[in-house]
Amino acid sequence: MAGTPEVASAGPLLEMRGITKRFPGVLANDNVDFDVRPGEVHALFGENGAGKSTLMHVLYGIHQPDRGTIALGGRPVRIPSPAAAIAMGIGMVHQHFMLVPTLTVAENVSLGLKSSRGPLKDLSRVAARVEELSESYGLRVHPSAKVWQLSVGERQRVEIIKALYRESRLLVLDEPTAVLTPGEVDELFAALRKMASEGCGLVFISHKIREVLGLSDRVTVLRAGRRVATVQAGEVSGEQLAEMMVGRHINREDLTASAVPGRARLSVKGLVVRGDRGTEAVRGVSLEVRAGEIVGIAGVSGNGQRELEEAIAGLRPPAQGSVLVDGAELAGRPSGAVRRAGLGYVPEERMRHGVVGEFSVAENLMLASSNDPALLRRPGFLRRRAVRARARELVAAFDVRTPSLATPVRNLSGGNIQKLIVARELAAQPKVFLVAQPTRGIDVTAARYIHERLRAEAAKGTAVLIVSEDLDEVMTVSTRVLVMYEGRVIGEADPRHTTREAIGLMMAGVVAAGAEPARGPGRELEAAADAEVV
Amino acid sequence: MSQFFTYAVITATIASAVQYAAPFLLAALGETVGQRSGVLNLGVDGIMLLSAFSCYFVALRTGSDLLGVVVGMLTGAVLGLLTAFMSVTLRAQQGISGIGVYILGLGLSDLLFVRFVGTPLPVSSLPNVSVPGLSRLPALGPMFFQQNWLVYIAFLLVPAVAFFLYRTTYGTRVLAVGENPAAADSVGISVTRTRYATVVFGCTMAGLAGSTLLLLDGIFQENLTQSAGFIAVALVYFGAWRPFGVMTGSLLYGVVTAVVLQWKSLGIIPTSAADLAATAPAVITVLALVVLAGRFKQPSSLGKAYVRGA
Amino acid sequence: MVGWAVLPVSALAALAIGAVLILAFGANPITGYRALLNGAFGGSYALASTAQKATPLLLVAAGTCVAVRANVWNIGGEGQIVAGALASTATALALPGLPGWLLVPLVLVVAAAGGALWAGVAGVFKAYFNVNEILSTIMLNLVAVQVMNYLLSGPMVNRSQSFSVTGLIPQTRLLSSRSWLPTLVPGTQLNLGVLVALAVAAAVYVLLWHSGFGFRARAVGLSPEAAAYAGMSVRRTTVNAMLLSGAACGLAGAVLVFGSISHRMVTDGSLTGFTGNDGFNGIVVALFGGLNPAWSVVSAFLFGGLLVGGTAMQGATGVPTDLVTTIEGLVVVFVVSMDFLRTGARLRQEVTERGGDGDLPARARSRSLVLRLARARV
Amino acid sequence: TPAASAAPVLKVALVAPSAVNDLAFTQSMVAALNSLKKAYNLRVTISDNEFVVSDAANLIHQYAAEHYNLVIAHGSQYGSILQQLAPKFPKVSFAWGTAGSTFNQRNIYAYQAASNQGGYVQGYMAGMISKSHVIGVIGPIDVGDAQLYVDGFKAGVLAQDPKATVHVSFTGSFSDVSLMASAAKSYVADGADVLSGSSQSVVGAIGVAKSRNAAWFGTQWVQTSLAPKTVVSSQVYNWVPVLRQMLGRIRVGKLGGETYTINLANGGEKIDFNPGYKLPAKVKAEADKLVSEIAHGSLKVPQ
Ligand SMILES: Nc1ncnc2c1ncn2[C@@H]1O[C@H](COP(=O)(O)OP(=O)(O)OP(=O)(O)O)[C@@H](O)[C@H]1O
Ligand SMILES: Nc1ncnc2c1ncn2[C@@H]1O[C@H](COP(=O)(O)OP(=O)(O)OP(=O)(O)O)[C@@H](O)[C@H]1O
Ligand SMILES: [Mg+2]
Ligand SMILES: [Mg+2]
Repeated sequence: MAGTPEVASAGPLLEMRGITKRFPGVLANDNVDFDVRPGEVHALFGENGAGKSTLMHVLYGIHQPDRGTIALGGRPVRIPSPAAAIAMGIGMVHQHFMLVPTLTVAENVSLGLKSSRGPLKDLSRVAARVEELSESYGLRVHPSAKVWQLSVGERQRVEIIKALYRESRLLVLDEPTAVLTPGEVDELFAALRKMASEGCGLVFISHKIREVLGLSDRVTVLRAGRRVATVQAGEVSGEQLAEMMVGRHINREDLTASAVPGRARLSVKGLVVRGDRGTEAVRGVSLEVRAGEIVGIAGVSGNGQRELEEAIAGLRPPAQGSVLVDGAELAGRPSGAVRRAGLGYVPEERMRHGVVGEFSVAENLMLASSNDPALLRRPGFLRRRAVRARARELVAAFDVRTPSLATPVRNLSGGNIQKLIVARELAAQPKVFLVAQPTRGIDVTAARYIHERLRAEAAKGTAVLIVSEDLDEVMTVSTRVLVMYEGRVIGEADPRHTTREAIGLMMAGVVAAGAEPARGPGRELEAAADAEVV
Repeated sequence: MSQFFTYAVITATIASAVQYAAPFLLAALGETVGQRSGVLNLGVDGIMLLSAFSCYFVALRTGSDLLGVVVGMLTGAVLGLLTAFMSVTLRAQQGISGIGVYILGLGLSDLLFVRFVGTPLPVSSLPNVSVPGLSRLPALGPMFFQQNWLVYIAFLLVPAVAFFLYRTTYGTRVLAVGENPAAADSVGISVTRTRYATVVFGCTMAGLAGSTLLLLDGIFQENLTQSAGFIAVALVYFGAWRPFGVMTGSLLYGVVTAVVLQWKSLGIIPTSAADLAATAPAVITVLALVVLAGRFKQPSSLGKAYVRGA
Repeated sequence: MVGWAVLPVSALAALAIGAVLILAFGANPITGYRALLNGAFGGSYALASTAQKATPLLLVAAGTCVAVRANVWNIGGEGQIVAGALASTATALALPGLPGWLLVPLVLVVAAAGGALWAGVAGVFKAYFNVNEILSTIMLNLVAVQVMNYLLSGPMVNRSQSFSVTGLIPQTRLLSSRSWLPTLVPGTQLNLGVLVALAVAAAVYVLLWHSGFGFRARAVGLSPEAAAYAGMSVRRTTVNAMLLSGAACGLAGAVLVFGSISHRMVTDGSLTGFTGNDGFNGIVVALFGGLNPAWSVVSAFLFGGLLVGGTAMQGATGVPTDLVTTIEGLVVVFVVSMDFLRTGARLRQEVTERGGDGDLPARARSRSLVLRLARARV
Repeated sequence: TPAASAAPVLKVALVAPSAVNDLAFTQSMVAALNSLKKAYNLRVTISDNEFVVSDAANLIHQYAAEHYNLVIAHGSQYGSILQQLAPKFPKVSFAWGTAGSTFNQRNIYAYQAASNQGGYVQGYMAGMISKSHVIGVIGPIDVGDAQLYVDGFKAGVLAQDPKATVHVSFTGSFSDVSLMASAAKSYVADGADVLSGSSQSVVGAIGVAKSRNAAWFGTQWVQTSLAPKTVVSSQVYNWVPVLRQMLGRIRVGKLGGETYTINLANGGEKIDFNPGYKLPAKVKAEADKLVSEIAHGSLKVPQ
């Protein structure tokens, strides 16, 4: 590693002073100071849109700061491009993996670097070095494996090895743990600590207070682009961090009162679904959601949740098994039929699947009802007045903040788009309501609102099934939690009598012997933890 | 000669099949590299037409095939810059911009022909070069080793392009840009420069293809290519973006074309059925696509402009 | 607003380059363009010819609007024109006895069906076998021309050709006068076809922005994923869009036969010999019309004039009509390129609107000429 | 002659499928018109490359509407257009060819070329100079003067050498140069050392003959300039006699109803020998003999 004594001894490894970055309309970073010392882990903490990624993009040469200076090892530098950043020994593990799925690990690791054999690839040499690194840092990967074959955790490791291979002295990790199992998180942290111990400086971005406090030496909190504080991790509590982050006291969202479940409205039996690559992603899932229930499916992404959703919603024909809505068999029916049978569905990827960005608010609100007799006069012509009327109602009823009904949804905020989708889906008065990642990347108030809607819907006797990677959300909203692991439901728990640790274990594939009631200490931390989502 | 009839016909048919395949192969190889980097260039046919004309014009005036080919390739390269500018820098919708270049080439090539040549004088079409030794092999010799030099180049380029894509670091960069431009960008590979390079290469090849097509008949005419450029693009899909796959496709297309044309002119196919027989190459290509298209995944960023900071 | 400025500016730029080319022919651009304008719009006869030339262009353009709005690139207008022409001609040959009020509508319907069928093949290939439609439609063009040559020299040929010295000219019998499209303005070629084209354009407009199907088509065109999640059948919509698009092109084929002077189908062995490249010109017309059937009417008339006037210009200055094709190509190139003026602005704005995170690819796709011109109507 | 130039101007329009300089069908008519300009005080307007039939139709209609005295539709595919238009413009004289019918209309002239005569002569020569006894002849579409030429040529070869192989094919297109070229190639590949062909799409085939040093016989126009060492001779169309008759009648108000034929007898067709080609004297002598026999009717060329 490049933890050369000369650098280690020199003051801060990185010094960013008065960084200001303005995007048209947004002040993403406002006069931010930030520094990293050799051998330390410095966490960046803040709400969605606080400016964490932007600050790091500035450091990595993706964006140029409008004002402010950057110094590396005491020397002031300009960083015009990622290439330059790499050359200066800066590495970055992005929020979204920057890997080429069709290439091998070794090819990805050495991508863009000079080869010892000139124009020819020298993969054997690269592979050897990768073996070495994964050996010494305990990051297990096969150099010759194609990246698309790797699990999310393994891809994460490849990203780190990429940085190590490039001998970065300063490594930035943007939300690296969002997609890892607790076990994988531990391995990752071990590797990071080792790097730090070798004099490398690390920047760690996360929404998870526990990890921030657990891993880092110092924490810098950003809010709305400004630096709120930089504190020693040892000297703050979770609550304090949470409050710094949102700038006011958080009172917890109260847990769902246990509803008296009615008859089963959705029942899935022995469902087997193939993933995009033909492998079995869902391996025999059976579950039941009763009227009035909110069932939450917890699990690390990539364990078959998406395939399960899509199979239920009629977007992916299952290989085996059945899906019944109020007793009607829907397995293998097209999505249109499934909807007509009474399924409401909020997809995971809002912009891509939930709405047509170029369409107006009104058009998006009728997206699923282009055959609805109420909106059509024979033969199939739209009754625009009816369309607008319905849109107006929904926008009001669900408090969708939009300039007008004709505004392209592209221009709405994430929270409002989500509200629009929920409105559209509930307008059809579904018998079963399937919601994926209800509040991912959505601000506090909107998230609250959506959670309340879910509860209200359940109270009306709808069967609600939510799928979320956010354990805290699942535990806050659901009356019953199922945990998915490697395509199976490996455990069930009552959120009011289970610790998140217990469920975390299940998410890692360790089946807990009966969920023990959790009262008293430990709850406090959770209170703070809830603040991350709510 | 009638006892040699079938033998003569077969060898001659295969030989001309190989020859027919050459221009398609050249254009398709170029398009393959471009598409592997994520750029869909539908202007190939227009580029081939303009290069064919410039090659013809130069060959006619200087009497030098070689010079004609060079100028033809230069024409391709220049149009490549235009194409890259539209698709990469201006992020134009690649489907439409391609059609634009096609129509431009279609009109301009004939306009220039009428203006600067007029009377359609033939330039001596390419002489065949026998490969020492090999050309004297029975059957194989006359089929494969008594072709003109452009044909040899076309087929030698297949392993060359494969080697470039799969064995060199530059090739890996091209593949990376085509599959995940953001990732390539994040390790300091310039998506823009990579795509400019591949597109200009692709169009230069289209230029070479146009020149080859021209020199095979030794004469230019309006719409000389008759959609050969589009067929070349189809062959890229047919070959699943792999050089040898593309070669297989081109050969298949060449063989079918040759069989139809030769057997028609030798009266083996009756005139009444000739027109229907002439549909065979297109029909077979489409059906091949139907069978193959589902099987392979195209480069993930194909046809999509890249925007940094995403 | 930058948006609409793009079209006139592109046109002017293209004409400017055209002027240079005219100079290259030692002719005077002013004279050339004056001759062009005169031949296209000077006097009722010219206007009628322009309108007549615009008819198939408008039909193809209307079809292109439907297809491209649904994100299907139908480049097979040429083939579909031929398919429609052959189908309707065969019908007219088979049923010469029918009364005009029945025969004319019949041949039009059959032509639409023929074109739809030809395009539908590509539609099904795309929807169910994932075959790139640009390529399949081009291939089907190549097939169509051979089928035409076969039918016109074989099964459909006029066997009683007293007039030909030897052999048979590859052309059909003179079609029953009951099947002819009635002329609107005596002494000109302007016929019922124009009204049919306008009706089709209007229908396409209504269909796209006032019907459930059109709604689905646009949704699928803008975001297949979202459409699928909303319960639409993307495949079905794709095929439907292709069928409609082909039907419009098929009608163009009928217009070329039953609205022609010779009132029969003739081939010189080439595709263009029959279609006059209308299958491609129609696409240019649609693009220039912002993929909006209403604007396509204007655009079709302009390009119709360009084509008719081009011949007049050739007469006056000796500049070949290829100049017109060249100008068309330039127009397309300029339109897509200048599109960037808006794209760039839009892009920066958008990324601001909602974080660098997440779904930019979706929006990157939505950044094409086509999609930007797709304005929300409800 | 002063008399002629004093005579009123005759407006003549020519609509042709290929280029004025195609060294074939169109050029033969253009040359004839130009040579008569003075004598008949013609004002000639030419639209070439009008292979799109519907566009040609509109042009012909337009010229008629502009009261041209004579509108020549130079292509058999244009016949149906005249059949429709002539009745609408009784004061305009129309002409079309190559074809044999005026549709019994009094303002349509038809003209054709007995190209089988020159074809026969050249075929006979081909038979004499061929060493491989394999000969190929290619046409565009099997109709009109193209078909006549091909038939005559084949008959000529077989008359000279009954055992010779004569490959005959039609490309199916008047314009497709590369189709004709590839036909020529396959004949050369099959041993042909003499080639011939008809229509404006022969240039590619001539190129093939040139580079594979086979001999070429041209028709419709002098094609020597295309390949000075390859072209043996060309049957040249000279439409002057036909035009003279038409124009003369138009002057006296007779606008049609006649069919004219150019042939070796009336000088409308002649064999143009390429001085640059070393043709054995006896072959040339034989050719001249045939020409005069056919001209005097002592030899009937099979149709
Ligand atoms: N969910 C769908 N996805 C795609 N195409 C559809 C869908 N439903 C109907 N269509 C097509 O739309 C056309 C109209 O018929 P359909 O019965 O679907 O709706 P309609 O109410 O009768 O009329 P409209 O389609 O205008 O709503 C038909 O071509 C049909 O194939
Ligand atoms: N490329 C960009 N163009 C315009 N605005 C941007 C861009 N990237 C980020 N922004 C805006 O800057 C602000 C900060 O975004 P940033 O991604 O840094 O937040 P973050 O702290 O990383 O949020 P998250 O926790 O969700 O990752 C947001 O308002 C975002 O909308
Ligand atoms: Mg971020
Ligand atoms: Mg984030």
